[in-house]
Amino acid sequence: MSGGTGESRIPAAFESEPAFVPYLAAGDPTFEASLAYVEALERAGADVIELGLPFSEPIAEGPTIQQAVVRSLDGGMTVERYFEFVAALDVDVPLVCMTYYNLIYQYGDEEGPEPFVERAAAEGIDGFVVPDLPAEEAGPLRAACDAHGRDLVSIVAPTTRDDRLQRLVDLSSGYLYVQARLGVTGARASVSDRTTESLARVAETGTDLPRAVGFGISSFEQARDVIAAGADGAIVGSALVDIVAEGHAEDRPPEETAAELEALGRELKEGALAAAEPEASQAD
Amino acid sequence: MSGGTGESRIPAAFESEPAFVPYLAAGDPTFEASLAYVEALERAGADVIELGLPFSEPIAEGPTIQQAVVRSLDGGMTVERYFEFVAALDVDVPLVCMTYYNLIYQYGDEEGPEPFVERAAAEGIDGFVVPDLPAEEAGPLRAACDAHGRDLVSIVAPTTRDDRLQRLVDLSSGYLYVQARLGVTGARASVSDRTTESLARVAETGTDLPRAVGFGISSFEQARDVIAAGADGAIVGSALVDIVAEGHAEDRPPEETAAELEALGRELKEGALAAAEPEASQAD
Amino acid sequence: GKFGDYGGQYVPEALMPAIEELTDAYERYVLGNEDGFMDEFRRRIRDFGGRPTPMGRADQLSERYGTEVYLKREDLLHGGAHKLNNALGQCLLAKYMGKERIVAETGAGQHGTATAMAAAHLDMPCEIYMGRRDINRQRPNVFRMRINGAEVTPVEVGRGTLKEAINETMRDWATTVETTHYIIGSIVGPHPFPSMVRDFHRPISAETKRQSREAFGRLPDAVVACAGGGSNTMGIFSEFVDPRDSDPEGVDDVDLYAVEAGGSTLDVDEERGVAPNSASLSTGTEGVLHGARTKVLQDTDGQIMESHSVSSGLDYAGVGPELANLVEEGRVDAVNVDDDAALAAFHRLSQTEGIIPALETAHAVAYLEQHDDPSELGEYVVINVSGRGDKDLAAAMEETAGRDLPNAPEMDVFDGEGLR
Amino acid sequence: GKFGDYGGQYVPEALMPAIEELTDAYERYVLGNEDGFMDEFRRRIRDFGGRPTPMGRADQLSERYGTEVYLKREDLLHGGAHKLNNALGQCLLAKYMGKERIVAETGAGQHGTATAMAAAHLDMPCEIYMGRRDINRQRPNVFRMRINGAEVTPVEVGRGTLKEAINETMRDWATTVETTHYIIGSIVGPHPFPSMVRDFHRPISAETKRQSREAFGRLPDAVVACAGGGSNTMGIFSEFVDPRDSDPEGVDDVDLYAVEAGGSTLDVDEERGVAPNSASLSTGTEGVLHGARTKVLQDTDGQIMESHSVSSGLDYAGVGPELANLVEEGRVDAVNVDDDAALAAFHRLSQTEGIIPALETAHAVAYLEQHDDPSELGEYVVINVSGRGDKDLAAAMEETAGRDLPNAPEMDVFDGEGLR
Repeated sequence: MSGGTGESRIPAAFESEPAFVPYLAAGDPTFEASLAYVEALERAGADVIELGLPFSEPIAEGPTIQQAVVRSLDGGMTVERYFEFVAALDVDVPLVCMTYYNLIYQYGDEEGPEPFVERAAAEGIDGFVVPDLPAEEAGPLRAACDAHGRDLVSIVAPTTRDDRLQRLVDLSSGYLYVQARLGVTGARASVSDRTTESLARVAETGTDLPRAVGFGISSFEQARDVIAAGADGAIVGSALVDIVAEGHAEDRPPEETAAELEALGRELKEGALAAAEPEASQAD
Repeated sequence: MSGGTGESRIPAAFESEPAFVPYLAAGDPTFEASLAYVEALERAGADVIELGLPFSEPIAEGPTIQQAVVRSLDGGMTVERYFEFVAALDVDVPLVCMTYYNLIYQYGDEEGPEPFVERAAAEGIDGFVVPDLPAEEAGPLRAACDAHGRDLVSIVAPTTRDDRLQRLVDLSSGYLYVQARLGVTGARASVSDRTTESLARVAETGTDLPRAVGFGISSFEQARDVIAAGADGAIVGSALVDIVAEGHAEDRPPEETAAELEALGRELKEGALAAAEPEASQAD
Repeated sequence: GKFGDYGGQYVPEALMPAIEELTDAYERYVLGNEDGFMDEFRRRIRDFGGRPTPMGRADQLSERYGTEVYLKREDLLHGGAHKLNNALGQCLLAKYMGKERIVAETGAGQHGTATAMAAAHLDMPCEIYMGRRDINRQRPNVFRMRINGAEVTPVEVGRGTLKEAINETMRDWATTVETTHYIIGSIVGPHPFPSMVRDFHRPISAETKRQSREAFGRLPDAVVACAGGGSNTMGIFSEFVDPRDSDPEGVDDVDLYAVEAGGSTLDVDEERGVAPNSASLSTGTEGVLHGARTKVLQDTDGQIMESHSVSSGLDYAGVGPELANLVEEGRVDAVNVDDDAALAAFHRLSQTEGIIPALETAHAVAYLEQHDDPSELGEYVVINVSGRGDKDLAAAMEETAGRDLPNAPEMDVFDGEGLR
Repeated sequence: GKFGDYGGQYVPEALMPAIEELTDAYERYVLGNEDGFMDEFRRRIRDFGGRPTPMGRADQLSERYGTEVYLKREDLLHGGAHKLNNALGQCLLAKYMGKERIVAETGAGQHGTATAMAAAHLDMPCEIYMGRRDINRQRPNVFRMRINGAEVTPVEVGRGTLKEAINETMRDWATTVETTHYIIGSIVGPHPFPSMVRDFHRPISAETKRQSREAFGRLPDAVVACAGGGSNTMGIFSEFVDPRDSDPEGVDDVDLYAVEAGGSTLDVDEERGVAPNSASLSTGTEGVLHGARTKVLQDTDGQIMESHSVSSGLDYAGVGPELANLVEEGRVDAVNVDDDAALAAFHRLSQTEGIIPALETAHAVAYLEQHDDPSELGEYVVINVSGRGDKDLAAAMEETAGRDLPNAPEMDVFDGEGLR
């Protein structure tokens, strides 16, 4: 594990080319297999990895990720084990901890999020996405991130009006997580018009934060299309978790599942890159 | 059948000696068997026979007689069949029709009890006992009985206060049915103090109507005791119906059941007579 | 004790002294408010029972029928039906009379549960007779009675239904009459029961008058109530036929509709002695049943017929003598709706007004749908919602499943199991 | 939106605009009575819901405890519990906001049935999410919702209980938020829900004040209510902690007791992450759950524990943030009684007062029995009878059968069959 307590490495990850940002729940379905899966995604070309710390009440997740959370918790995942997991990971890309606020809030002896951020930073976490923490409640976590040189990634929803959008832009660092459509996480067939509209609205704020689009991306074409629509990265969760779930259900060897993850990861990364090539985006 | 439209033969039945007044439900369990049972009771020494005309809602009956009513109705008993039954009976003692008021009230084309009484008189019925017809509602039936020379027997209950008692005495003819205790029909082990008290209260009215005691009499001793207490007759229902019910349940030949009825009837009649012999009543 | 030719006291002599005593108590305590009896009754039916019950406009039914439909909400009375008015009143009266014990019969269990509640509230021992078959069919109501501390005595004879339970309760009363009061559950039985039960339900009517004047400034044009024995019916009709409150003006102009259970058909199977309906006002004949002369479903001999209704609370071969007389006098219109119409109305009221009615009540609601032109009933129509339908859920869904009702909800949400 | 350190809005960004819109609507319509919203709410909760509910003296409990015990009868509200206050209020608010559809989650089904009733009454399409396991355990409530015309959507994931249903409803709302209102069923969730739900239940408290003055000339010395999420609790407490009516005098002298479900024990199985109770006020720690910071049953990591109570309506790992704050401030006493005590109280109230309470309510009743000297609570004690127990009959009898309760009724009246 190459992280540490320096500055977040996230901004650099979006500089050179369209980013592929995969999500997996840490420890799904076991500690060891999950390490192999995350490492496979780095090999596939991941630029940033969102690493879920499972919470018992995942109110913003669809059934796919909810089941991943259950598998991970059933496999013995705890906050301490999560940090051990991060420490044990052999990847070089930036890591974003995706979890719910209560786990951050409860950690350590002091009140508030600072102890969690400090520990996470020490283990190599570069930033945080917290789905149940809107701008209204994010002050303490933002302060802790600042104190430890970490990024706080906010989610921009299709329903986010302009006044809220500006507030989120002001609050965030690292990148903006642009929610492709209403609903919860989960793979879908096509990319909605609202994605294009959301990206345009973010652009109008004048922010230079990278925008990564998530919710429903599962294929080369979708990854290509969101980049073509103006995104700087494609976030993919449920489509990858589906592979983990299937491997678990079918009792496949972890290396087989890892290979599948790597293959889909490559396809998605190529989709993201394809949009950057002028011919590909014109042909669409 | 030796009845007819002359005067009621009931008063004469109590003149010579303590009377034995058995009850059976007509048609229980079949028309033919029931004829034989009634006739067996006459052979046993019955002085008056109370012949039940089954009604679907026998609110004053205990379970024993209620079941007899069900058997008789299931066997096809109707008001018309009842009259045929009375006509077919080969007995010489007076017959009292015991039934509920609705059957009396509904009979014939005209309103009121008169058509029923007329027909019953024609077939040989001497009187009526109607458990759901208190003095308050008995006017029309009393008038019809008068018109056709029939008796209306009233029930005197342990709860009947003196003012009501006088009214019942005034209303009744043939005999008074003195209810031995509170409750409904059904065989019991002993004769209550209230029987003695009721008989005394009836005596105080100065009436010369015979008093027959019913409710719970089932043995020689009980028949003897009620007569000794001042009654002019002992009414026995459930103890006899029990024999019919048992014969039916055990599928015995009717003649066997008839013989049992006759045997118990003789015992009861002897009990009634025993009280009249000075030694027996002193010995008690 | 008579209503025209109807009513009377056709009971065994042994009970007559108790009936006389009760008549005396009714006159002194209920009619005369002796010892403040009625004051206490009014206080307890308010604080314990929840009177007054509201009356509210049925927005969607009003639109559907082109007339202003109001619902008088007896379903909100404690226990879930109007029954408590009477059970509490009689239980309190028994206490004033010095009785030590309560008995009652119950069929579907509604009167039994109301009686058990009232007896617990007033700390009176209570025994409820119930047919074995009914006990096994109406388990939740048996639970309720037992939980309220009542004895529930199974009646094993016969078919094990209401009729046998009535006989058994009569037997108990005939034995224990000196210390025990028998709470009859409807406006049936010998005098004074029909009058007394009506009077305990009279607040329904008095409130309806007052609430009508508050809601739309005058009395309604029509009042519609279901009729089995008829206690909710006379409860809401009484102040319109025999006003005792301070403002009797205009009561004669209010049309009154008693909606009977038409069952599957109004025809009678004389051969089997079965009436596949409970429409004794519409199709019955004069007879004597359970202590009173009234309209009765009976064969030509006078044997009482088995009645039928999808609603167990209407499934009775007789009807209150006062109601029989009011129909004969033309003051009340006896109408009826069949099982299908009642079930459809059960679903309609549930879906459009958010009130799941008792199947009894559904008959009253169905009458508007059955009417060719409900607006002819007048500008303001009040329906008596006599009880709630929680007790009928399983029965209603089972009955619904076997019929082709356009508004029946699907129950496919369940996981391949039966309806219960 | 905060109650001391508690409360807040911990929800996904996608929902925040809807939350802001709802906050605005709450302030305008509920607090400001814009367009006569509150007038219509008051009219409908009166005519449709049955407000005011009565408050009556519990004669036998008063004697037992040597203090005057009064019962506030929310069990008489339409639907059988206080729940309708909130369901009707929010459904009406959704209508004023121009929403076209209602969603709600339900565990035992009480909030779902109240919501289905309110939605039918106001002609709003309604979808209720309910865990598969709960659906199969709570069939009568599923019937009621379907009969009222609501869609009931089984949630198949996880244990198939309330927690999964909440997640699924959140998902629906996150997808349909522009046209749909999510009716949360207690004083939990993000602002403005805790304040808004409390305000729709506020009539309980206002009536209790008025009825106390009518019944005994002053405010009570103590008010006792059960607390799960806490909606009936804050409903009856609100006018004593934050009086808005015209007569606030003396409210500070009224002691307030929130009775939590002690379950089988207050100890927590940290290893298994299970709390065999639902006493989050008594034993929980500060945390963030379902949109608000409050007292939560959680392990040291912050994972939410499985809670337990014999009463499914109290079986929740959190509690309303306002109540958490009032306990912290010392204004409300958090106490608790265990499953056994609650079941004994269920039978006691049924037998002595003729009121079968919900198992939730039984906890409030049990507190007096658990108290060393109930007369120390003061001269006048009001218990909030938050709901009726009809929904709990089978559960209560099953739970009773496995325990040694001195006042449990025998159920030998049944004919050799099981309890259901």
